[in-house]
Amino acid sequence: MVDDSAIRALEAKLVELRQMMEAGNVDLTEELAMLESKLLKLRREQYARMSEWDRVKLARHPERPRGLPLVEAMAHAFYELRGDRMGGDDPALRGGPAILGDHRVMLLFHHRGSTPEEQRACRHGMATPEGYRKSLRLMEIADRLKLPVISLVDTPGAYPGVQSEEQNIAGAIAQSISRMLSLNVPTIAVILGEGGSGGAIAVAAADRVLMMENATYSVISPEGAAAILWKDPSATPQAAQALRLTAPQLLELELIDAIVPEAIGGAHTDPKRTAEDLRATLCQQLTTLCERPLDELRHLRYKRYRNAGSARTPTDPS
Amino acid sequence: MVDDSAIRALEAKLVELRQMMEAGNVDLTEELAMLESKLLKLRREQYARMSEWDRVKLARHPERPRGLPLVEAMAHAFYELRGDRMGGDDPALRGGPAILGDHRVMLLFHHRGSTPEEQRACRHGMATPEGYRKSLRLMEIADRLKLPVISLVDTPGAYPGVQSEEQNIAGAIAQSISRMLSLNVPTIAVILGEGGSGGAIAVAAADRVLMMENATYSVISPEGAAAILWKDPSATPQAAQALRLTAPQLLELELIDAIVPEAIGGAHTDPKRTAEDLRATLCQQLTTLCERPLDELRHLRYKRYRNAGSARTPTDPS
Amino acid sequence: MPIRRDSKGRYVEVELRRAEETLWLRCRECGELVFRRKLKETNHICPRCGAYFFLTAQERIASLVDRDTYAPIESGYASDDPLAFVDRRPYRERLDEAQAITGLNDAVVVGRGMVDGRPLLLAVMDFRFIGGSMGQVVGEEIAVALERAAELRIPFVLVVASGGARVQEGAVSLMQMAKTVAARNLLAAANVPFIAVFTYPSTGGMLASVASLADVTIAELGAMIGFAGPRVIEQTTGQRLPESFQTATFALEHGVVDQVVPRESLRAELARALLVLSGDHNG
Amino acid sequence: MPIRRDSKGRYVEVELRRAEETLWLRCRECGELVFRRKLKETNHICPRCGAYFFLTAQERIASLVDRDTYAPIESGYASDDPLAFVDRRPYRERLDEAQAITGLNDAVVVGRGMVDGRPLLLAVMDFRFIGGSMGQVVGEEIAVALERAAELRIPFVLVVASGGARVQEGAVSLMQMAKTVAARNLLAAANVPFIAVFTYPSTGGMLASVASLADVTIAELGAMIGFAGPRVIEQTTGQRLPESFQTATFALEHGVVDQVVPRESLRAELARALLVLSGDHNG
Ligand SMILES: [Zn+2]
Ligand SMILES: [Zn+2]
Repeated sequence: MVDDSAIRALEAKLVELRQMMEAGNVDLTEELAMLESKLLKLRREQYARMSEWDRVKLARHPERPRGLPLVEAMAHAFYELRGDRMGGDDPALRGGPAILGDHRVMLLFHHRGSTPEEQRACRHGMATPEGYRKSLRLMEIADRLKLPVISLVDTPGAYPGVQSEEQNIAGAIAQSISRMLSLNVPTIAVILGEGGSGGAIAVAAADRVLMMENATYSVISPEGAAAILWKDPSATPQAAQALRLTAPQLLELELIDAIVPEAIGGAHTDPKRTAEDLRATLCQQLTTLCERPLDELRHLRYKRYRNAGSARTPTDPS
Repeated sequence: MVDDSAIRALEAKLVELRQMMEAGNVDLTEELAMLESKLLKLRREQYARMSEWDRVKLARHPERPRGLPLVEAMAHAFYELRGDRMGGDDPALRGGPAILGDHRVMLLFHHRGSTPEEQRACRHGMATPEGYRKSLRLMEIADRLKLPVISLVDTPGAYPGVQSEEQNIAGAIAQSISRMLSLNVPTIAVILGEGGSGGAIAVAAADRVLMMENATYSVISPEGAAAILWKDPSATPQAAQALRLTAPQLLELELIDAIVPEAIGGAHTDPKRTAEDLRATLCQQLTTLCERPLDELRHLRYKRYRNAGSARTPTDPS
Repeated sequence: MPIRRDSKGRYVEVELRRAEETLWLRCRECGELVFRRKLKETNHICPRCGAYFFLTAQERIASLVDRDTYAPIESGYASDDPLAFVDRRPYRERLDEAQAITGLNDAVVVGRGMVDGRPLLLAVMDFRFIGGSMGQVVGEEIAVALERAAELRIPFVLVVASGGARVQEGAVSLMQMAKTVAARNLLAAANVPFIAVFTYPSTGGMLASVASLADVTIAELGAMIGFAGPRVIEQTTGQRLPESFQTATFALEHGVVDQVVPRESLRAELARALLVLSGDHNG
Repeated sequence: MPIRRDSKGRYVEVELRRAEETLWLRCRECGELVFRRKLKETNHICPRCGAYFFLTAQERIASLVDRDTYAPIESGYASDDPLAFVDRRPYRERLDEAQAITGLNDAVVVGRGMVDGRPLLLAVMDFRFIGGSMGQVVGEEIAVALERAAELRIPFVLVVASGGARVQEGAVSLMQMAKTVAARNLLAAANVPFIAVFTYPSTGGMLASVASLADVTIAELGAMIGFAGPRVIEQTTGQRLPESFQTATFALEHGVVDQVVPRESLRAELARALLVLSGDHNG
């Protein structure tokens, strides 16, 4: 993370002054207000100075609001559906119908787990073919029951394992993208933490793609890019920069639609507000999307992905 | 099989007389013609006297035309598609696009294998979830490419195994029935040999259901029924009779549409004719079905299965 | 069939019994004699050992549906005995006996009701009626219920307690798989939710047709869920079956059901699912 | 990447080479120096040891399509370098070099042609161009080809030779997965057949998008077919990989491809598939 010794020192000072005041000796109201404003300024500055690699670390922050706890904080009701109906259930990619404000929706979300055992079971949010086939099943239900689909993307990528290959993970991802694009309901994807490669786009080919302010979205991890292109693990921060994987950069590239602001310091500093803000944003987007005729929605969706990241100028092939 | 000692004796006599005539000693043309006509009569009589259990044995006859060899004899071109795209391929349930006369179709068929090794690999025609998920994939392609679906049903039933249960064979069968009923193309099923229970209906819920003259179609095998209901394996022929599993009986029950005649003695006595007759019958049915508007076809299909085997008279529940 | 068990949720087989006539029931698990009226209060769970008693369709309905909201839908059909089937006994006799014992026309009861104030179309099977097997009447009743749910646009809930197809109706019973699936496709096309509840047992042709096509599947703890009978599998394959084979937990692990719940939570679980699914009637 | 092998069908890596300038090529498998023109006759199979030489897109097209029937469709797009990406070298330089070596604007060549008298829309990848990776131009060209095939209602054939996504285009390359899948959905909605041919290698983002959605998939013997690289899998999981891992045979056994054929049979195989699939132009 960014060097925050100055901030930490100021925070300690604040605690000290508050204790003095509570002890009743002196009125330090003015001094406290000044210090607090100073602290906020420092935080803002530091936050603005964050490198791409700092963002990656924030996106991966162990306390970042995500997965099931975020869903439970955000939804009024959530009924989890499990299993691909073909042999397994993946705890790393979850979902089910839910109520969000006034909207009934189908939620899909990656889950990384809190305890070490849970994290192992969820493979830190790397989903398997079972996960993507479950999400396919849930999309099918959403289409049938006219539930808009909302996906919360937070994965280092699809799980690379022998069994994943045996069960055709590539095909499962392709089917998931295809079905999401053909849904007869509005769709919203939120890149919540890490949006890692095929494992992310599998559930992110939506009508609206939002990104949390400190989320990242990339075709490869900075570590992977450093290893492959730089042949040097120490080039990871440099790779993070080159990949243009932050929300502002992706907005500039017109690959996402909007950024959901986080609390100063990152979403984990205020999980409650994160859940509330995200719910409010989603409900607002849903209201807008649900007003659109379905034909128009599907037409715009096709155009969006047909044109996404296109080369702008035809040049003569040499 | 039926007692055919009289027939065998007559056959031997015929061979003898032919040899004599070929040796050039005498003209036996008249005698030969009489004997041949007598033999035919005997065969007809015996064929007509067959019990239900005899039919079961004919349906299971090791030389009965079926599976890949029948398809190759019947189709002008056949391109086999393999795999469920999820982890496996089942050699017991196969299929692919084919050309049948003037019609392009999607074929689905059970395959039992000829050699002992192949029979083991095909589990004697008992398909697994992988097989039914492949057939689902092929139906999807058929729907997309507007190929009528023709299934040749010949299975003792779906494979009962631990892995079948782990991979949700019940769900795979249910999905297969459901997709077949919702297809936007005409569908024909032919009960070719054994039509065994859920494993058969999975690919037999068609617009037209034909049965080979000596095929059987039942919810349980006679052996199974004898074991469960009679608690006595020797009751098997009796169970075969009680189950009303022959083509004429099922036609009478209005569960099938037509019977495809076989050569006297059974389809295996003339495999070439079997293939030709079946192709001709299918092409004729296809021509009729393809003339119908799709809406009408789907409406009739719903009505057909909605009313299949219904109780005829409402009675007061006591 | 041998009952394999989840660690909790043990079903005990009880004798076929007439719905209203026995005052006391003996728990086959612990031997306790339990007063029938008492069982209603405990969700038909043995107060001494916690074993699950089999529920009649009516008992199941009463345990799930809001008081005084249930209205039966009666088709009035009874089996034709389409094959005039006779094994060691005529099927006709078995039907008469089952009808006499259960007071039902066949193995399923269909009606409307509310759960937590949300309306639903309900089809509940009764295992006492020839093992809850699916013949022409079960197929017909479930199809009627699905069509009614599609028409009224209210969720359909199927409570499964079925050994599979009605063997005595031969290929006629096989057709019920296609019939119920056709009716379910109609419901799906009408965008109406479908919830299946799997109890002991949920097997064979019932599982391989309409029951597996529910949007949401909830297993009661102790349910048996599978296509083929354990004995058939052992005989055909020579495989030894895993300890938890075809239990509710096994089904959950293999992606076949969404939730496994103890009997006492089933009603609340259903209410939770209906809350998020039944939009039109959302409070 | 290490080449895992089917028992037959060994690919040999050859140096990046300009399409028309080398007269002799050395087989890395057996050391034989082979006259280029000779290779054309042998389907680019080493006449001495049977190893498969990598094919350029043009060579692949020539090996599949009826003589004089091929007409290129040129989009004229070249990569924008949307991220202005620089690792140890600027991406711009890599692009210029690849364009100079291959004479192509990017890693795919699109055109119309006939196979055995049946028309098809063809997109063939060229592994020499930055490992056949999919960036904005590959995505665009494949989408154009799919749209054209949908419009003309003639079958689409994609010959894959791709290491995956174009890393240097970051999330832009990721979007190509959605783009090509969207265009494939359009083709599917137009009821037009789609055949994919997997060669060495068919991996990563290309496999996890449009390529996996073909109606028919044919693997060339010796192909490598998989999502994640073997090294990544070993490092992430610590698993030892099976000997046949990600080979064409492995893909066949796991239900991922319909057929595996040696290179010399590929054209006939394609003709066989087109015969049954392309009804409108059926002889
Ligand atoms: Zn007890
Ligand atoms: Zn060589």
